[in-house]
Amino acid sequence: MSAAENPSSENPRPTNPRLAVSLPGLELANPIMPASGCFGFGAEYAEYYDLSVLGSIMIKAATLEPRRGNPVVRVAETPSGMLNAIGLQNPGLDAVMAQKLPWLAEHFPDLPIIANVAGTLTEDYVEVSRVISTAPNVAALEINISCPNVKHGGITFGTRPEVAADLTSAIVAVSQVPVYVKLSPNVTDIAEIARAVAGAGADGLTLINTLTGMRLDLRRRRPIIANGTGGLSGPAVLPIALRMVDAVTRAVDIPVIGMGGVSTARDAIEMMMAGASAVAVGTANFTDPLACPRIIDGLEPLMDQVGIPSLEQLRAEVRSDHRPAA
Amino acid sequence: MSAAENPSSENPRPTNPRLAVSLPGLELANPIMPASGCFGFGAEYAEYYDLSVLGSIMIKAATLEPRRGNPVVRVAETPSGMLNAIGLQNPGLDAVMAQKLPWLAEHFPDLPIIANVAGTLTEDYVEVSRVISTAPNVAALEINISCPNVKHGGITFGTRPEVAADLTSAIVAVSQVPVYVKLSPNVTDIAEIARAVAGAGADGLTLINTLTGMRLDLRRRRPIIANGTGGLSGPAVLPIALRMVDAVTRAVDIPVIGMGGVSTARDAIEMMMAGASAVAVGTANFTDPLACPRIIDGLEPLMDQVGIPSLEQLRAEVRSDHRPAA
Amino acid sequence: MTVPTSGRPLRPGPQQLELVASTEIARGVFSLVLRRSEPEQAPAPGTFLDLLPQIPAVAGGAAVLRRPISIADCSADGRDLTVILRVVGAGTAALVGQTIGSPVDALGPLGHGFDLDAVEVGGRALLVGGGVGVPPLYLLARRLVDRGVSVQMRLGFRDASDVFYAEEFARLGEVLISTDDGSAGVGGTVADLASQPGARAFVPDGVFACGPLPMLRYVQAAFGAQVRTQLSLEERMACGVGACYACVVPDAGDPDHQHRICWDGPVFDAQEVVL
Amino acid sequence: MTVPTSGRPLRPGPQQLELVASTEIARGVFSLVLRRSEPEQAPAPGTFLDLLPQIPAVAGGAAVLRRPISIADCSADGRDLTVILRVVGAGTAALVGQTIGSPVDALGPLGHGFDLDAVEVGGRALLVGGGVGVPPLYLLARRLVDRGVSVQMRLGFRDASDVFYAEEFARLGEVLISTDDGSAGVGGTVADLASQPGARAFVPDGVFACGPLPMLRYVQAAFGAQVRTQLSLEERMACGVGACYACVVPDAGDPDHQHRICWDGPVFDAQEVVL
Ligand SMILES: Cc1cc2nc3c(=O)[nH]c(=O)nc-3n(C[C@H](O)[C@H](O)[C@H](O)COP(=O)(O)OP(=O)(O)OC[C@H]3O[C@@H](n4cnc5c(N)ncnc54)[C@H](O)[C@@H]3O)c2cc1C
Ligand SMILES: Cc1cc2nc3c(=O)[nH]c(=O)nc-3n(C[C@H](O)[C@H](O)[C@H](O)COP(=O)(O)OP(=O)(O)OC[C@H]3O[C@@H](n4cnc5c(N)ncnc54)[C@H](O)[C@@H]3O)c2cc1C
Ligand SMILES: Cc1cc2nc3c(=O)[nH]c(=O)nc-3n(C[C@H](O)[C@H](O)[C@H](O)COP(=O)(O)O)c2cc1C
Ligand SMILES: Cc1cc2nc3c(=O)[nH]c(=O)nc-3n(C[C@H](O)[C@H](O)[C@H](O)COP(=O)(O)O)c2cc1C
Ligand code: FES
Ligand code: FES
Repeated sequence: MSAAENPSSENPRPTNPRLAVSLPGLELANPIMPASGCFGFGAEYAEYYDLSVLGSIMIKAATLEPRRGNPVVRVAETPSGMLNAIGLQNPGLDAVMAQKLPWLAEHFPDLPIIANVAGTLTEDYVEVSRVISTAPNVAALEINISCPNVKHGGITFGTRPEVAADLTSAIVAVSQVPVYVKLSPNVTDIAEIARAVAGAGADGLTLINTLTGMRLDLRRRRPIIANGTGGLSGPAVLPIALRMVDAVTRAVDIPVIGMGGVSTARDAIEMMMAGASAVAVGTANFTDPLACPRIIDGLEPLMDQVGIPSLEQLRAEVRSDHRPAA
Repeated sequence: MSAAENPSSENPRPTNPRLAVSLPGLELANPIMPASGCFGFGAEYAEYYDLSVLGSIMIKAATLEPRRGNPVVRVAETPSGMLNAIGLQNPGLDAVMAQKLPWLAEHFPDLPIIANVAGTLTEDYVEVSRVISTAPNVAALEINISCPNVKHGGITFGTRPEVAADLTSAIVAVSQVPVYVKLSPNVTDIAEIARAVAGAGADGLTLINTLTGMRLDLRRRRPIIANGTGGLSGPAVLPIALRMVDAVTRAVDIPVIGMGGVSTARDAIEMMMAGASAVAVGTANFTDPLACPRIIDGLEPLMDQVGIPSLEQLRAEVRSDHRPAA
Repeated sequence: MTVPTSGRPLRPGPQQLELVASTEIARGVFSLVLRRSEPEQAPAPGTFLDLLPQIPAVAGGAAVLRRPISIADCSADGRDLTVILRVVGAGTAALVGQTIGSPVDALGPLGHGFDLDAVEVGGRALLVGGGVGVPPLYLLARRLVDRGVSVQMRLGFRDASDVFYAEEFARLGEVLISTDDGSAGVGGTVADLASQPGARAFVPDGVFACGPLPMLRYVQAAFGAQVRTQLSLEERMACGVGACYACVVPDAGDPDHQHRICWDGPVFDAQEVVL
Repeated sequence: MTVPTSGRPLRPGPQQLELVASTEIARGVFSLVLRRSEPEQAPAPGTFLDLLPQIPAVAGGAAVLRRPISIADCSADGRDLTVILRVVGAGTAALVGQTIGSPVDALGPLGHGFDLDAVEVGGRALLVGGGVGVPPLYLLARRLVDRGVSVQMRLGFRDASDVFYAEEFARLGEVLISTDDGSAGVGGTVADLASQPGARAFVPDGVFACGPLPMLRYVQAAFGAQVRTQLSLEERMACGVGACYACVVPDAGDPDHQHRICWDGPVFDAQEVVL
């Protein structure tokens, strides 16, 4: 349903039972949502289309204090992908609570928001989670555990099962809304991390975050990205994301929001066939600002073509195949 | 130097000091070689150009017994990449020794060959390595440690440092030629594996092997590849390969042959700038059968453009930057 | 060394062919005419081009694998090659959507085609095709007729809107058509055409087939033991030139061996392969 | 909701513009004319298009990021947009290599352009450009002259083979040219042009600049404190629409804040930014 077809503001989110998805904390009109960091806090893309057509928005990571982020160059292109090292630039928790979330609530009152949470200490994560989960339009949290943990010598929370589990339970204890933990793909066994996080009480998982990559500038003989390495995203990572969503949904019972390289309705359906209950779209927004509505509009025609009565039925079918290991 | 420009068979491998690379066991006229599994045993591409223009050839994996490989479908396309699950189809060690290697020796007598070795038991690897290292044109071995190890419950040799190290030292003990170990990228910390393998006596490393991925067929609702998952290769993985080559060459002192997504001379120079001493080309051969000579021809013009006097000098420059951690 | 180890001249690498015509000849099926830069030897029927599409980012991004597409026809001077392709995914969509005059990156002709000598001059050849297995049979039929062989075509399609080249084939010999839904020709598959009077009257000296696996299995079973039967096979390919072992089919003669469809085929004798 | 939250009409998404002309106007520098499907409002000088190139697999594969390219000129009916681009990598190479008549995927015009009101009617505007920073100054010069502002251009290039649009600019005002090697105009950079008689005689009421960072720093230092000076900045971009925070430049007024070049710029007042 594109903005043009839905000019009525009285009933901005008519539910289409074929596309609706029900997840902990989230009653989604459709499974498509922009991925965190790829859509700011919505205002810029609201110039391009009515955001109320979206299933949800995963807003940009909030940290306790404002962050200026990394020096430029922050992005580099790769074949069918990109590297980024934005460095979590954000206006800080207070500004997100006072301006960004109220702006979304005012303009898109029925749109459930997923708040992405980042930090470098467990305490930061817990405090941001506690506060942001009280915002009226925040329906769920997404915990970005790919940040380096200063207490554990800079290794990322997301690469050690026990560290990830401890962080999860600390956040679950304070959050007013369901907690989704966002997994890093830079690990030998993602299912192991998924099991640890699920065991610690996460309501759901989101994956994949970016893969670590590098590009070099031949003339300057050093990395293009000022930070050295950056996170790889975009269509290039789609097959890795699909494999990991498949592996994780076979390993745990909690729902997964899948992401990584989705740029067409075909990719989104494929992600759900791999086990995802809903699908986030990141880099594709940059190639095409109308990527999300284009994908949403493409779902039903494709479902007709390949014989999927409804996404709930697809999920049930996939779930019966994806039997978690005992 | 393209085949057309070098019709003389009297001096088939004139050495160009700008491009020459000297590595344990390998005196390469230039740094470019086809990657294992992407070039068979050379005969097919010999219909397209004179293989003596290559630096070397990494021939298809040999196992002790012939293998039929996996059922079809064995490949699937991904954005800027592909998945494969060929399943090590090969005629077995005896046929490689009796036919494939002699054919190469007959037609390309000066071309040093790197023999790729695979197996499922340590004993298989050791036996193949012992025998194949005696072939007159085999200048080095490349040990594919990404195969599942039946003794260790199916985990791949390449994901556990101690398992990888044990395999390496067993092979080094029997090989007549230098041993390069091929690392898997499907790990949390590739530098850790590299250190273990270097410590066990490997003469060099090659990386990266393929990343595990999946694609699904929307109509049949199951993976396209009959095997379920497949190995991702092609331009999509280039930034991951560069990051890993950078990380590994900072961690160990032995030379690295870099691969993963290289399809242009630019990519090859970038790989060497990340720390690789030579560069293998896999999937690009499928897009363009003349990929390797095209890349070789492109090296010198690009070196002129970006001011690289010779590859040896580039290596020295990069090596002084890449100081292995103490 | 200017000739490869095989002793034949070196094969050409990818060429940029000019797209000179693109026509929708059935629903979602396009005929493209691709012009080589100069007249060249006409390709053998049953060989294929391996085309590299330029897929836009919003349609899923870059292709690194070529698309194998059979050569359906060839101009008298050998310069213009016709291919007929059905849009099934992003690659075929990109190919048929190219601007006239723009270059199409093509490798080939590749593979080993049909053996025309299988049917003697004056003999009868039966050509069985299904869907986008039909195109290579057109160049084959032309060449057989040129040789003085009489041909009968049995062609299967999904429905009437799917049928193409019926008239072109009719100029060369008898054409029997089946459609799944009976909206054109006989309802059913090409197997159901065997009971037609025209078919029963035509006892072939050789059979040539290209199409979906069930159809090839039928042809293999129905004719393979009686008469020389050649089948053109399909499989997902990567290299297209025999190097990667993606496109294998088991060898009927040796359980340890598998043929490569791109290199040893795509045309095989029905008795060589296990389908 | 048919208008966005800003109250303005919704912005259009990517459009397929028709490539109607492509000309090499200096060594490796091409002017492309891109035709919109219908006449539209003329873009503001200093705004840019974000073009998505189709990079062939053998040149490194698919682009998912667009290429920001300034609008250099615009036809009277607003339909034809001229961009001038230097081939520096695979994306620009693919764009200039497209077949005439083929579609170019373009987003925009994007960004905030130069403020023409900075110079009063009858006043004097100095336009300083370097390399591929020169193109947006052409549409700017045309618009300023239309307004009744007199313009002087100081343009820096690498060498004589690199110079473009000198005659076109000369129709609008005085043009001073520098080249690094002195092979055209004055040897040195645009800074070295300041001592030329023509330059010393021209006291600007406003300065407009676009070019490499060292040039912008010079302009900022030389003019920023005296006269309203506008700088068009460049940075690697991802979204091009302000959402990803790739393209930031520090805010001179607030150490905690960074401007987004694609969204708040690319044109900034010299005093707003830390270069
Ligand atoms: C020897 C041979 C000859 C062929 N001749 C014709 C022809 O004349 N006309 C025609 O319409 N089609 C023909 N095909 C099938 C054609 O290759 C596929 O329809 C085409 O590759 C699909 O590409 P796509 O990008 O549109 O589809 P996608 O499904 O998006 O393609 C994804 C990948 O799968 C591969 N693939 C998908 N379907 C097939 C298939 N059926 N066979 C092989 N690879 C496939 C593609 O090449 C690509 O690598 C032939 C196939 C072979 C092997
Ligand atoms: C606002 C703005 C206006 C511009 N206007 C023009 C113009 O009118 N004419 C012109 O020739 N160039 C202009 N540029 C520079 C132009 O965007 C780059 O030269 C182009 O993106 C290079 O693409 P490529 O694929 O050829 O090079 P590659 O180096 O292969 O590109 C790789 C990636 O880096 C990015 N990139 C590389 N160089 C630059 C750069 N200098 N600025 C921004 N991104 C870069 C590319 O967009 C791409 O994402 C402008 C840049 C900006 C930011
Ligand atoms: C520019 C950019 C910024 C990102 N910022 C964040 C972030 O702040 N928090 C987070 O959890 N993920 C962040 N991500 C990761 C994405 O949310 C997503 O997991 C990843 O990009 C894979 O999806 P894609 O391939 O569709 O882009 C960012 C990605 C990009 C490209
Ligand atoms: C079809 C195919 C078969 C391969 N077979 C082998 C193999 O037998 N042994 C091995 O070590 N690597 C094998 N590889 C991995 C490649 O050698 C290489 O490491 C990988 O493809 C990354 O390089 P690329 O991106 O240039 O293809 C294979 C890759 C492909 C695509
Ligand atoms: S496609 Fe590689 S062997 Fe046939
Ligand atoms: S490019 Fe995304 S904010 Fe400017």
